[in-house]
Amino acid sequence: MAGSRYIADPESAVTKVALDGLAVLFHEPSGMTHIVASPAPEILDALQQGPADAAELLRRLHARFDFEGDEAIHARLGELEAAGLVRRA
Amino acid sequence: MRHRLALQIGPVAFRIGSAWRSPLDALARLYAGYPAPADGLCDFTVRLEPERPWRRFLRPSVAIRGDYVLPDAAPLALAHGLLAAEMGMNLQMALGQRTWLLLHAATVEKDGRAIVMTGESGAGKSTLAALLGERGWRLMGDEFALLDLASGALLPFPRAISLKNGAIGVMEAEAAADRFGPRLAGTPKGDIRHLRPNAEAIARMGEGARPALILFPRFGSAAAVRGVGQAEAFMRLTQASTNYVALGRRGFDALANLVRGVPALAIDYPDTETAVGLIADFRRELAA
Amino acid sequence: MTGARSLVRALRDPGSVGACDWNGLVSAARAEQLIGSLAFRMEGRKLPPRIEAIFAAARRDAAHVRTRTLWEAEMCRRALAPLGIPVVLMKGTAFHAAGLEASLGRSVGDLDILVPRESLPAVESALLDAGWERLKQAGGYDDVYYRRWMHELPPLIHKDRDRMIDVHHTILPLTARPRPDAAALIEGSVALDNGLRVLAPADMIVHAAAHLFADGDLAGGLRNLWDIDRLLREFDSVDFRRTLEERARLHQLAAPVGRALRLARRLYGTPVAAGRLTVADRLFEARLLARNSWGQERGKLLRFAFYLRGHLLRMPPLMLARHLWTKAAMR
Amino acid sequence: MSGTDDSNAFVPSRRTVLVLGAAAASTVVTVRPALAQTAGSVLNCEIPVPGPHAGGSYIAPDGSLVAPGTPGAAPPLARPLRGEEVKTLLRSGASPAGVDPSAAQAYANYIRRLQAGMSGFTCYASLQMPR
Repeated sequence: MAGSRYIADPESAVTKVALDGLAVLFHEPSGMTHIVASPAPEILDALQQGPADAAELLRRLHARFDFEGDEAIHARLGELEAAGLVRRA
Repeated sequence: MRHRLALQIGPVAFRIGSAWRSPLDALARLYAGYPAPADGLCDFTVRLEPERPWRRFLRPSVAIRGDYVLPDAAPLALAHGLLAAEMGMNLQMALGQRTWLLLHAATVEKDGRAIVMTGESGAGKSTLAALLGERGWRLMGDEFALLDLASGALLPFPRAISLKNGAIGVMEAEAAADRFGPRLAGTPKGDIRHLRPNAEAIARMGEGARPALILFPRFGSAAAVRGVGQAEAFMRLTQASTNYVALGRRGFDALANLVRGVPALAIDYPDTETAVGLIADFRRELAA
Repeated sequence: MTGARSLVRALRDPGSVGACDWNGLVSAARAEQLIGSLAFRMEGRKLPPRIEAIFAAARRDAAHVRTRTLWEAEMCRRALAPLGIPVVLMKGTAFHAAGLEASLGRSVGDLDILVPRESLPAVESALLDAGWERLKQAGGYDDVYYRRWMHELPPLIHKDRDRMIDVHHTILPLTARPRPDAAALIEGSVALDNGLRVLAPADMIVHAAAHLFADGDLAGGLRNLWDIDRLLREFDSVDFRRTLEERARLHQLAAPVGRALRLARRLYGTPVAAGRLTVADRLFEARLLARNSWGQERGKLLRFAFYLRGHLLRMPPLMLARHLWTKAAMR
Repeated sequence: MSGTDDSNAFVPSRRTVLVLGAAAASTVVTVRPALAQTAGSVLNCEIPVPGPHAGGSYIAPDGSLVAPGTPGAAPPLARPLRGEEVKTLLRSGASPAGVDPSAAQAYANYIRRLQAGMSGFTCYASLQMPR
């Protein structure tokens, strides 16, 4: 897993509507709607700075947020990848 | 096809063809007073036909077909041909409707404000809408609500109301006998009797209304009301819509606007009278 | 005029549709999965409001179909990218991905791809890892039959997106008499911007003709013939006609391609040089037009004959008998 | 991303706590085409177990298809199940008339694994109830 770099679609490809604590995303390339809970929106935002592997992504997130349990990043990226919201570089 | 009938219901026109006469006779009686489609042009075609050629005569069974069909559909007995015609029209809407966002919901309106009631089959929305339709509300539809993607208004789709089992008696006490279809005993969904909406509902079937409240009713428990968050309402309405995904971005925008602009409540109710009372309260609060 | 006949006329010459049986035209077009194509042909014409609304909705729906189709191809690309093999999109997906005229309003069901035969095991396991699942029981009769005799893997379906993928290694079953040159199909394929590939134009037409006339029972054939008409018009040139002839011969599919040209010209007025209709062509024509203005299939006997023919094309009679016997015993 | 919330504004002075290892299963739910609520109004349905695509296969306890005669697996059902029977089976595990109760779970699991495009899926979808 280490070394895989992930890319998110640009901001223009996703319309986001915040609805009580959750985000509802309309993803233009797929025409699909995803309802996402934290930390998915934060991860997608962090990837807007450019492609990143898991370690780099964690660095970006730690710069903004307090959290523990870094290893869960792989499960979160897996979900986003399966939904087509991130892809491997 | 041997027998045919065209019906205009709200903004949608259907052409129904049948291998037998009886289902269309029953349909024509049930929809007495509805206008004919302009120039005979129709949005959808429904066909009631024998599953195999000999099944037109031998133990006749009605297969529901048309422009759009589903696999897994089992035929109905000819005695239930009216139900087959109704299901055939529902099927075309569920699979083929791409002009409006289709919500599996009953809608009633008063003073231009509409209440949308959605929930699984058996939640009692049909009965509730039928009863409200006799108690000073305008029935816009008991099965499908049509949300206009551009304006956010709801359009009426006042089909005959499909009453099941216990609801049949409730409504027989409310509405004139000549508005009912035949009692269909022992269908796969139990006993069914159709009720034609009242004259006002038919006369105003071209007139939309603004959504004012989204209700998720559930029949069978003690009366309770709770607020439903926007995200939950959004998710539940996508699951109540057969064409949300196919409408793409326009569906997303329309639904997001709906849940952000209109409050949503889940209500449990032990009997229909209680629900009618709750809804009268909501209306007073909305008006206030 | 029957439903299918009026549909063919409307597609061929949209201006000819007057105060015709609109209801019958719409039903036939929906039944033949040509409502989207018809809607684009009718764009900009003065139509009764209800009919215009039906076509407008069909055009919007077509946009959704395109998005969904290209997305499925993209997810497949992501799953197979690590293998570094050529992945050739086929049929409707290819028309959309390459932005061809034939994609206007074209409905697409499954995703069809062509890969080198030796890569099949790697492709299958990469797809299974990426969320596709088997539809048929591994090692069952159908599964074994597919792997041994068919030109594709047993179909897989994606667990979240509910869409099927057919992974081909050639364009006809191995039991069929013609032996298309699969290596040449891949060799001649054209790369798209995203790295996926599509067949070369002539091979696209050869494949469409093979699919229509050398495989299957002609159900939905009017749409496949419409694809062929659109492709021929888009690619037409003196050079192209020669290339098409050569490729048809190379893939041992000159006969189906010839029939496709004759029938496309006959039904859709495709501007190609093609011989006179044969007696057999007329049977094909009747089969293609066997639908009335309620969208019902007509010509039961004719359809059954073509159903049998479809099976016979796929396998020799003795093998067919054994196949049908086994299938019947499983019911 | 466009939108009205401000979660993408970096504000270093006010740090938020992020729960990365969400206890709940998934942080992404995708909206799928729904027939669930509506299909009850549009069809009177049946589910063949297994569907014609898998004719003859046996059903393992987890609902997967296995070769005929596999020990511990249930044989194909002689007749398709009606919508109401499936509803009862999925809700209470009660086996329909004429169906071996010890195999009911295998059949129920087979139905739960149905997907779009497979015979019986639309019927199954119509019987699923949210909440």
